[in-house]
Amino acid sequence: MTAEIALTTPTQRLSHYISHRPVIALLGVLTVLFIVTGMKDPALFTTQGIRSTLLLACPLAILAACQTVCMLTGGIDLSSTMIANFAAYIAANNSGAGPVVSLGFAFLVGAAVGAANGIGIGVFKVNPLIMTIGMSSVLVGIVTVGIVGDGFLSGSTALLPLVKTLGSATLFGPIPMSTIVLAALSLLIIFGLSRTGIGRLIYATGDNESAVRLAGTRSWRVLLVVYTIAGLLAALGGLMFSGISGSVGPDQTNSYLLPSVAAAIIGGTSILGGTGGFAGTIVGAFILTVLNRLLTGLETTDAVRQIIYGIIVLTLAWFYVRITGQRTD
Amino acid sequence: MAQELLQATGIAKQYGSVIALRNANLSIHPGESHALLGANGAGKSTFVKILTGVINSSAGQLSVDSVATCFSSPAQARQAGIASVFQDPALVSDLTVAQNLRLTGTPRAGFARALDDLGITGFDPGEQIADISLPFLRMFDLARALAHQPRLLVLDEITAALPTDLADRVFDSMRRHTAAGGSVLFISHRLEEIIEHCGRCTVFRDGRDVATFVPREGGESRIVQSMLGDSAGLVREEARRSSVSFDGVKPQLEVRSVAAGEQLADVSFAVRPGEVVAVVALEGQGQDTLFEGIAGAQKFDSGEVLIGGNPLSASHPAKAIARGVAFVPSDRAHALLPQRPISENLALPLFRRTRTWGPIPQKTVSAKVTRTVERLSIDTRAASQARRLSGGNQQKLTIGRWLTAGFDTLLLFDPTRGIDIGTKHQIYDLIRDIADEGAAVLMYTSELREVNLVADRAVVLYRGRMVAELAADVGDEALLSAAHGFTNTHSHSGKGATS
Amino acid sequence: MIAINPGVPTLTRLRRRHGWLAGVIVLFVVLLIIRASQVPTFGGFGLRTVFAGSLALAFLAMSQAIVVISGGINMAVGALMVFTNCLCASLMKDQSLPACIGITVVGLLASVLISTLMGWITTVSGVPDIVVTLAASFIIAGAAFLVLPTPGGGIAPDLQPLLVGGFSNPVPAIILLTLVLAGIWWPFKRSRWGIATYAIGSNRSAAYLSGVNVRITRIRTYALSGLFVGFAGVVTTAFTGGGEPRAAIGSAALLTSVAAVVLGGVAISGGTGGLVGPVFAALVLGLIPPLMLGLGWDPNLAQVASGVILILVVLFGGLLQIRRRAS
Amino acid sequence: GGEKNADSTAGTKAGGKFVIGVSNTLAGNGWREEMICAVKAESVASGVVSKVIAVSKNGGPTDQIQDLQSLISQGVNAIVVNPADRDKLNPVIEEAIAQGIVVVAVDSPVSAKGAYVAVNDQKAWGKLTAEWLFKQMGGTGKVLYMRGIEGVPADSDRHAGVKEALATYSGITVKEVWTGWDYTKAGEIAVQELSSGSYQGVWTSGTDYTVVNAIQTAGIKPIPVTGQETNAFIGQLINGAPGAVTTNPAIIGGVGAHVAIEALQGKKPNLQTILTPKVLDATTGKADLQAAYDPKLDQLYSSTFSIDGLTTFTRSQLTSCKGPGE
Ligand SMILES: Nc1ncnc2c1ncn2[C@@H]1O[C@H](COP(=O)(O)OP(=O)(O)OP(=O)(O)O)[C@@H](O)[C@H]1O
Ligand SMILES: Nc1ncnc2c1ncn2[C@@H]1O[C@H](COP(=O)(O)OP(=O)(O)OP(=O)(O)O)[C@@H](O)[C@H]1O
Ligand SMILES: [Mg+2]
Ligand SMILES: [Mg+2]
Repeated sequence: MTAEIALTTPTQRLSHYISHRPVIALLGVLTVLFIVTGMKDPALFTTQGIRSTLLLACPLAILAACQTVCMLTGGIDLSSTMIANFAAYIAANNSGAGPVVSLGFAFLVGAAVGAANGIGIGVFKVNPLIMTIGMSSVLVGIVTVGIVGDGFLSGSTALLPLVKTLGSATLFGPIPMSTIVLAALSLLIIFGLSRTGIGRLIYATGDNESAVRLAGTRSWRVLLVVYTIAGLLAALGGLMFSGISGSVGPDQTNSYLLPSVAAAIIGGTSILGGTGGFAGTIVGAFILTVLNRLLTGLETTDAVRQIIYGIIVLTLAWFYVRITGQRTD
Repeated sequence: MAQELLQATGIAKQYGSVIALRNANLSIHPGESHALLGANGAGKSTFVKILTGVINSSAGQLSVDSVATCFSSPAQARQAGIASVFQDPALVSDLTVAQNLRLTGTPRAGFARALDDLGITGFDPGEQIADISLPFLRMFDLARALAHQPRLLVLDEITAALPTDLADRVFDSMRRHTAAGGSVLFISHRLEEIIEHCGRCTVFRDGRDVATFVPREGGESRIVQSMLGDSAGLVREEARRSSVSFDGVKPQLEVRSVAAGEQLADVSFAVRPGEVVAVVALEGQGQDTLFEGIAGAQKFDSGEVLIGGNPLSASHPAKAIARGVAFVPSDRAHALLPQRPISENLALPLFRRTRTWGPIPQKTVSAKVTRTVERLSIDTRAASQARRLSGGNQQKLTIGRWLTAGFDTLLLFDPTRGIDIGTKHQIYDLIRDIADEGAAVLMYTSELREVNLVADRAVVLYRGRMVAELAADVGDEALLSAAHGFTNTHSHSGKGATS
Repeated sequence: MIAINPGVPTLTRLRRRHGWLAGVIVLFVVLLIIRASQVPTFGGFGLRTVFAGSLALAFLAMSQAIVVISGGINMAVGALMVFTNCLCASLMKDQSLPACIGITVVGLLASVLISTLMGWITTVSGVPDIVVTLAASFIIAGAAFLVLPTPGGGIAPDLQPLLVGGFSNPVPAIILLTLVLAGIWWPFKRSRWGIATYAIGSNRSAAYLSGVNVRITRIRTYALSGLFVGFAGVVTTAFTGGGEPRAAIGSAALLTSVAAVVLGGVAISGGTGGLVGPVFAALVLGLIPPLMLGLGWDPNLAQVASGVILILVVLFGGLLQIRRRAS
Repeated sequence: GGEKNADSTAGTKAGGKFVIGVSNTLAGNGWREEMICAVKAESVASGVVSKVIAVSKNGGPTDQIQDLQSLISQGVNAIVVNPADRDKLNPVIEEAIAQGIVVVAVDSPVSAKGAYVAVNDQKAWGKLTAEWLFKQMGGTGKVLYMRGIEGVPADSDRHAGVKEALATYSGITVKEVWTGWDYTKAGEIAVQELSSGSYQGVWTSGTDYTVVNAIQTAGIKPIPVTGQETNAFIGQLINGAPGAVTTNPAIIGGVGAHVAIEALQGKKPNLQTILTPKVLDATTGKADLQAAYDPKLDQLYSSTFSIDGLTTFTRSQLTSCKGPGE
């Protein structure tokens, strides 16, 4: 007999329903949050309000995408924000050389660092946490050394007009350009995860690496691809973030690291791998953005904001464990 | 009659969808050594774990000295005088012997004395467990249990990993223990041990106790009888064999004198297209190494494997799979994607080549998957997550995966372990069909009946060597005694009794 | 009678068990000598710079190490250090020496309490500890701001030298480290509790079969981790004479703690290593920036160095594994 | 043992020349980088400095205490420090002075005895800037008050000035946010705030041009923004963005070096050197702004190139950003 049949009480049925479609529950949460925030701060319902929400959610969602793909394989990328900063600097430094070169370099750096992570984790079986923590430390050093004095990053900090446009310009009405980038990316990722071979293998690797191996896949290749993609996403996130303010900073996205992981967890992606998806992560990113705005409106301090962040992440993680019954101990 | 030391009635245990124990009853007198027998998956270890407070039962009643009890931890059971040596080692490998003793609060003097009684010298409390060979670890485990001077000593397949000389020391200590008025619950797949050293035995089958008697009187045949049972009534039991003869057919899979460490030495045999060859062996006779070696999941030290006549040097399963060799491992947990849907589990091998990492041809893939689901009649009610499936359906996934992907050689390791009788017969038919379609099948089974039911030939391993090559229909007793190393009877080939 | 196959020779055993530790200590000494040779006068001042400067990170490394040994990871050590620092600083402002000593105890207790709570939540919720501690690190960092909204606070001037020593006096720092190691860690390591901690890190099911209460042991580990974090916070207060609620400090410290643990010879998979290794590793990591300065390089390269060291150390372990699998 | 140390320094080894250490806790911040360039430029111009050791590491007082200790052990003759805290550094600074090292705090003051201080009058800076802004707003409305780093003296002094201005303008309300003097972060915060609340003006502690960008990004109609002579910001003002520059020259570092060198040479400079800021906006100071703006320079450049009597370096020495022997 199967679990399905065992589902008798309404709560069980509900929890089972949600455990399979967290996105729907999350959309509910988002809607409620949006309305509550709007009642507190009606400007949210204006074109401006919606636009700014979309605008600010974009970089977070992209960095969260980077965490999502890694977490699906049972890993994590704590170097993502430093990759983002690094790439943004590279792009700015070369902005003189035109979009192709400048963006080319930026994404090349992202991919290279990501691939390095992937080789460490996939081939040498370095624990993802350690690998990416180490990498982030390396990047912090490189970037700081690069920008001080006449370091190799001390060139122009002027932003590429294209990046500025994508990051901050309006497409029409409340829709900023960045939303199009995010939308396109989302379709790509969601398709990639659900409808391609590598997508299947990403979930499979996170679920049971030995099964993947016994089925004839060299799982290090999967991890290499995943962390390279993560690097590219991080680079994109850094660029989009710079676009908002039209500038670059050595630690510009660092405050997004924990929120990006949080967005993925809220979105129902398990840090142990194997379950979740990007759709949930996007909603998670929007929830955090609207929440941020609510708290901004409430004139709370950063302190309170952080505390509420933490509590929400913890509660939701606990909630998922309860409904999916996948304890770890 | 004398008051029972231990009385277990109606013990049942369910793991999610798997039923490990249905209704187990057992009673142990003071001062007796009592054997617990049963095929793999019969529920022996589960019973032991309940008895010693490792897990708690779903139903049933335990009483010690006819006082109802229920242990919530091994420590508690130990205080109540029940100490056990578990099937899987319970010594922490990163710690030293002394530290492991501290964990269980075992008096070091008592431990040393116990080791001394077992006739083992030169033990060093500072030695790290990781540095001690498995046989001695089992002895340490035993000595630790004895050091607590338990009233009931539980030994779950302690002899499986022991050479004869050490095994004998175990029996001596059992004798001493019972002589001193203590009792022993002894689990083993080696029947001769049980006949020789146990006063009574209880046989489990499919989670139930089916018989309790004196092994010396019953003898091997009675034991085997009740272990195997007569499931004839349940399903038709006609044996299927290949109709064609294999004379002159080139082998599809050929193993030439492969060896690996302690586990395997000089094993050679061949499997021809359309043939099903069964490997018969007791627990831990090297069969796991043999299968994993052929499948490329681990390396042989020497010898070679040929596929269709060409040598296969498989450093990674991918290499073997690319040569059409499919492997279904013993432990489902290694092959299953527990959180993924049935469809993804069945389609997994389709994406092993990097060139298939792009968009999935939905139509063809789902067609293949559907075909497999129908052919294996997999229960799709819980299609969303494999971990929600029953053990039998999970097993179907790990086999069906290869039907979806295609293969020429199929390695099945105990494909019916812990599955209900109905599913078992579906799998038998499947194996035969696969063979009839021209694949070569090599299967290990711990259920002797299956040899006669599905195989054409049987290859018997004992202590890592190939001791006999028998026709599948020589009968369970013959197979069993061969598996116990008695190779004087029924041995066709000259390979017998080399060890 | 049969004798057990001649086990590992004592020398090999010593090398295997303490080789790494010895290596880290030698590395530290060598770097120290190099540093001494770089500067015109290297006396008490230089030594104090090294020991007092890395003291907090040494304690943080200990707090991380104990959790890693038990098979977990604690992403909140940095934030918790900042919190304890801010709590002490805000309470100690303009207080007498005795009062400050009392507050020190309060700070330690608070840290232990919070850490224990994290451990409890981890065990009852079944949420992976990395998630719990990650979320907790948000909350704790926020709480730090609440107890000390702006950098400041204070500490009794005569308590500072007691904990971290005045300039040119490295002794107190060294004594404090030794005291905590000898007074808390070594007894614990030898106790049944300590062994249980290693056991659950090495093999949870075997530990459970041996009668270890895994939940309690995990919670206890977090409590001890909290105690060490508390020391880190107190020491920071004494070193700067105040508190600073910047979350960035916490996250930077977290990275260093993990680096120190790995470099200190604690396997990230748990069950092995000790706390002395991480302590010396922390001192080594603290020595790198001034060394770079001495070489005329940008001290920021130290970040790169410690990152590379961290990766290489683990990568080396990975290579060994692959080697073993091959053979 | 100050004398002994002063003799055995790397400086004396290099033929009677001096070694100057610089400690900065905001790496990669354009303004701070130029400050360090100014130290190098002034050292070159003076001709008596053999080496400038700059430690520019992101962090707070804790990190800076260690940097200062390293510089002391390194045997420098003078330290130019941009302090992360007014009081926390005193013990180590006083220890340095005891060892015979000249210490000059630039940009922000320290309260250590015997330390030289070369700063812009930050309190006046805050007051002037706020008064200009509040006047523009007609004395009523809500101001987005974007401060720097909590606890850094420059920030708290400016805050004191702003509070004085607020006392006289009762119609003004402020929403306080912290930028960490990070241009990018300031821009992002501004987008958040400006698109959620309604503001009539923005007071920045120097993170100016990204806020003007943010106003465009948020798509609201322009409101006055105050800042300092950041090249890009000046450009924006010239191109018609409402706002004002209040001078806060980054070459204060050079001034600090000047003071340090004089002290080392035994000329007794004043303990306190304080610059008075002046406000330039598109109407009153158009000419000055146009003079200061240089589209070829990096957008973060702080466009003041010399201060009479306090700096001796040339513009090219500054922009080349090379210390002696580099
Ligand atoms: N943790 C578990 N989760 C799910 N199923 C389990 C678990 N442990 C045991 N089982 C199942 O319970 C059944 C009985 O297992 P058990 O280990 O008691 O058999 P056994 O008689 O000890 O077999 P063996 O002789 O191979 O040791 C098997 O079908 C096994 O697959
Ligand atoms: N029929 C065959 N005979 C001998 N060797 C083969 C055969 N088919 C594949 N191989 C070898 O087995 C290995 C795996 O081959 P396969 O076609 O599976 O490639 P893969 O590694 O699985 O996927 P990809 O190479 O596309 O990433 C390769 O080294 C290949 O050369
Ligand atoms: Mg068993
Ligand atoms: Mg290939």
